[in-house]
Amino acid sequence: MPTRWLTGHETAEAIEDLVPGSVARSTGVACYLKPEMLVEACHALRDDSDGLDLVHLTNLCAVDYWSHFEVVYHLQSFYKNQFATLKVDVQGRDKPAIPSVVPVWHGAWMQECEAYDLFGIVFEGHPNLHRILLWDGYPGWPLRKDFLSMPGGLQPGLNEFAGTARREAPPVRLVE
Amino acid sequence: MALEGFGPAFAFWLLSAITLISAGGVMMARNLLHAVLFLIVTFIGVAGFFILLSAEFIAMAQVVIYVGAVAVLILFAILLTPRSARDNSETVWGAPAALLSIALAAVLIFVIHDTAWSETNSFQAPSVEDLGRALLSTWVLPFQLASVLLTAALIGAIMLVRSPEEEAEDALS
Amino acid sequence: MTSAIKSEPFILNIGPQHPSTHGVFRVKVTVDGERILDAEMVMGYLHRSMEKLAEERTYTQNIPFTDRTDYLSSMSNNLGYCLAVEKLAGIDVPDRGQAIRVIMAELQRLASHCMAVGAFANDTGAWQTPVMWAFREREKILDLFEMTAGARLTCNYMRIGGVAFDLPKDFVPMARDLMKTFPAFIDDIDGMLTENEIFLVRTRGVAVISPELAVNGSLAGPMLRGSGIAWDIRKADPYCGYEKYDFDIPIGYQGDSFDRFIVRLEEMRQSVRIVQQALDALPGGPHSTQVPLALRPPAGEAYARVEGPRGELGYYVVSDEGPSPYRFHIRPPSFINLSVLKEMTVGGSVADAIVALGSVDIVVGEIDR
Amino acid sequence: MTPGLDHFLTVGALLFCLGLIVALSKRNAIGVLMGIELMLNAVNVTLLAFHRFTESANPVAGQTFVVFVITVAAAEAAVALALAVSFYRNRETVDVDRINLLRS
Amino acid sequence: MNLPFLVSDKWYDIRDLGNLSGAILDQLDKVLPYGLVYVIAILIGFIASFLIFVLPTQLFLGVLGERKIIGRIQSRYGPNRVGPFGTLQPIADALKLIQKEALIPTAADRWVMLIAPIVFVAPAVLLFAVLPFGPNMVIADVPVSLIYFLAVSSLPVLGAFMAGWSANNKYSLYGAMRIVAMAISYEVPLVMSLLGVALLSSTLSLQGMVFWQKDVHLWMIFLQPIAFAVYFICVSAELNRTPADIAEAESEIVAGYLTEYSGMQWGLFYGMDIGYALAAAAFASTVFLGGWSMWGLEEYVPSWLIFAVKTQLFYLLFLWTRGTLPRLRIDQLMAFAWKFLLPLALLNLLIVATEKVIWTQEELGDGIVFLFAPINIVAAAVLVYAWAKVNGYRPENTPKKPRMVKDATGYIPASGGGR
Repeated sequence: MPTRWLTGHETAEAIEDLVPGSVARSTGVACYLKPEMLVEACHALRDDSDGLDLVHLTNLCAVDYWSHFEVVYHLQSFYKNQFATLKVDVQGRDKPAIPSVVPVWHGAWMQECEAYDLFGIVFEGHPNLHRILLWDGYPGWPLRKDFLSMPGGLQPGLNEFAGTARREAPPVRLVE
Repeated sequence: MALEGFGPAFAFWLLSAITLISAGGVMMARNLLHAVLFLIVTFIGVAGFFILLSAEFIAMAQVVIYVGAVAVLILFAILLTPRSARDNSETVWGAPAALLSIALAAVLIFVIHDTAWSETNSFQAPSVEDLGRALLSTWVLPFQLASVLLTAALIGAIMLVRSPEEEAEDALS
Repeated sequence: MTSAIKSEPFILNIGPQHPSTHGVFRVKVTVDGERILDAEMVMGYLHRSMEKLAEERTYTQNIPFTDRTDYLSSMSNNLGYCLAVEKLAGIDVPDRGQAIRVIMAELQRLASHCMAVGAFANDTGAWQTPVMWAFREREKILDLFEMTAGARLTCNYMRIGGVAFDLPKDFVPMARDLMKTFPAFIDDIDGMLTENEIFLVRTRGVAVISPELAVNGSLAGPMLRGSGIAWDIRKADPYCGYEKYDFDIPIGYQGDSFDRFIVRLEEMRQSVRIVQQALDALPGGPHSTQVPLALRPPAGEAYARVEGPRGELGYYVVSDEGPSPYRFHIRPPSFINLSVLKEMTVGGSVADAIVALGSVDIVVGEIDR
Repeated sequence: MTPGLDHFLTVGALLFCLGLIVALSKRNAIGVLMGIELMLNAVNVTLLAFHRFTESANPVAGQTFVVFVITVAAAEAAVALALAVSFYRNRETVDVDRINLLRS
Repeated sequence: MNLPFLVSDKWYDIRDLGNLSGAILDQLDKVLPYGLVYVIAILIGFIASFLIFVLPTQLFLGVLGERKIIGRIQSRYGPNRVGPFGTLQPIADALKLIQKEALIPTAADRWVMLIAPIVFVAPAVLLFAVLPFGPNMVIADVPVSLIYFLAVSSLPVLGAFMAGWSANNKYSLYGAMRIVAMAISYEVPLVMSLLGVALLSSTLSLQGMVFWQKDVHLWMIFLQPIAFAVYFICVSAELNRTPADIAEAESEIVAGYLTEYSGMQWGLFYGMDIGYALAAAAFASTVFLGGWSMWGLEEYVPSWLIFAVKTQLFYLLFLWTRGTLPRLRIDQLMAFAWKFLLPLALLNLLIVATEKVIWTQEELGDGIVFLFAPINIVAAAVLVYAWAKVNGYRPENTPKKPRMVKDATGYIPASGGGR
């Protein structure tokens, strides 16, 4: 029996039953949750073994839609063999923030770090949110759509990075 | 009967130099680990003296016990205390101790050279077998006592270094 | 650890250059004597920002990137990405293409598990012998890959809509021969390691992951199955016609390193079974459907996953009807499996930490991407 | 110069005095222990020198005595080092001047 | 039966090179001043043992054998480029190592780090001084050579410790700590196992033990299999060979006390590791395998050849374990030494003492050892198995195969697995 991929509406219905008022909207693909109710809804979803039983946070990633960010949660049930997609809209480009789901799923620990590292989305309540792949002090958030060059049009090198501008001199100078 | 021949004499002076210089090293070394290394050289020099005095078995026992066990134990103890505790400096008692020791050395050397020791001329080196027989016949009581002492020391050492967690574990079970 | 001796806690860097980190990966452990008090992972030394690069290239051009994430199982990576794009664009794959994909994915699992088993034995201290034996067998599989795709490691063989080339003439008999001899190798390793008391005491009860933690920590693959959770994407959500093949899911007992090891060994046996079945039932016909070079899938998103050698290998692709993906995200199993490393290592000794790290079977190219 | 009893005894005495300085003056408990070990070694040298060079009714007695001294030294080293380690664990120091639990 | 060129106690008798050197020394003694001949004798002894034993075995059988044989175990060829069948590979390696810079880190304790290889190497040469190569071929026939061997073989631990501590590297320090701990722990069962051997043969001299085994026509390994096993395990642990190579565990603490060494300093450690293994193998073949005697074969074959072959065969055991076994953890090794090997060695001592008492009190002939041997072998097997059971050896409780399920249905609790 293959996995049943739940539509957003099905998921939204189930979540509304568990935590009323937590769903923002739902589409055919995903169910959009309200950020402030996210942790509560996830807790309920995880512990609801008779309902959807979404115990396993399979995947967590963020998408930049220019106007806003979306954080996507792919959830899996083992006993019921169903798969659901949750989404949360994150507004603001300066300091986007949503609550962290690490208290619910330990597996979100590294993935939230990665999303923070590459998108700059702050997951509030994360025990150790740090830049996991890039180094501390890296300028900018590379996976954002407006990251075309390093801030300030920096040039290649360890402190600099390839920008849109063409380089004049070769990056490595030969020692004579 | 003194030790005749060039070989023993050479060995004696060489061993004396090694032993005393390295013992001085134990005194002078600022780093505790260097002091231990000097101490090991001293032990080996003393073992050399034992061979010179025709006590091969004791010499080997000296190397096995002192170098192989005691020195290694000291090293272990040093490694268990952190870097800050590895300083080998003197307390304020350094100068008085040195004076006292020099005085004692003077007295001892005077006594040694002033006394007419009744030296034997017919020395027969006892074999290991003789030593074993003596330990298990004449000296059997001290031998047993020594073994009891060793056991007691072992148990005492284990009890001393037990950590509070371990004691708690034992109390639970 | 029974070591009762307390000393100053200090920080030990395992990595970035260390024989047992399998690449440039670093674990900062705070140790007290030999006991680990805290472990912190430092990664990113191999970060190439593939997810950003993929946004600039066409869908087909992205396939080589997937080779280079998990460079020990490029076929599985190719497959996962192609499935995601096919799901997005609604492309069907002909039967022969699907069968070839299954054969390749399972051969890749064998090759990758060879490496995993050998490297794990290496970490326990069976220095070089199991790993050399495993490499010997892995070479034979890589020969098959070379014959088919022209490359041994980064095969770049799968295409959207099928596979790049049909199988060469000699492939089927050679693969059959290999599958006849392969179980003997698995039995060799089995006899050498699982019957070895030293190996048992080193791995049994070490780095135990409880089933609750395994589920909550988003683990996947052998890590999840070692904890006794029967979960395999090939069974639960069959792709490429896996429902047609007869195979079992091996699961462990208590989730220690030894369970993960025997699960991997048994998975190799099951993979041999699948390859044999697929070779026997290899259908004719085209190996691929025609897909426009500049593929523009309809706007939307797709998440497709395959059971890679290290676990659930997911690809999340978002399209905006452009020629290149709007967002391309990889769910890297060995990255997410590492999230329980701290729970596995803290309280154990340094030697146990190495065994724990070996039992995760990480590939740094996939962790850092 | 052929070494005789005097020479061995002198070496033993010097070794003993060096050990005495170390044992009396060192700040570190382990250093003090090393001084004691040096003194015990000096005693052993002296004992064996007497054993080798002087008349004795029991010719094995000298060596036997050295065996006992070595045994006691080993036991003493084990206990002393255990004390030092245990003390360090409780008081974070092995400085003999600060080992003053009975004072104050 | 005496062949004309095999006449005992003549200088040209190649079965015993001691005769030759004895003849030379006798001639030299007539012309040289008193005492110098002893120095020359010692030099000849060292040079001879180095030339006929240490050098060829060390270079060609040790290094090459180690690499070739382990290569075959690992299903690869091993060195095969330099010289015929790669036989010159050790020389090439040595040349390469000599060329390399011997780095000393700035934060290291420079002098200790420089001295450490010497402290490590010197005892290895001393070890060979008491090993009997033939009836007259022993450099220093010390009456307590057994204890001499134990004493000298406890010295290299200090060299390794100095190496590990002076480099000021955390991995090195780990290696030093581990090697010190191991040396203390494993010395005890090692000595206990050899005590039984000394007790039965009533001698502390290695040469005496060989003669004893020659006289009773039975090797010690058959009389005391437990002692042999304990010796082998303890010596593996002391020499840092697998399964106890925790002091230089490559996968854990990089290279342990050797981490910061390079060039020929490292080469000395590496080469002398093999040297100690060879010395231990030579010691084992002397004490347990009859040394240079071979049930009368030594009349026709040079005794030193028999000894060398036995040593190499024993050395193969080290290679074999190294090629196949994983590594134990340090606490497991400690527990093994104290809880398993030491009681076994003590039990062995008890058995041997009982037999010795019976033997001497009842005034039985040498033939009685042929009765003791089967008894001891059976007792060894029973004791080892029983003691393992007492210590919790339950192989049947560990399932070696995973559970197999058909469907992906989530968590399945392990019921009745017995774990």
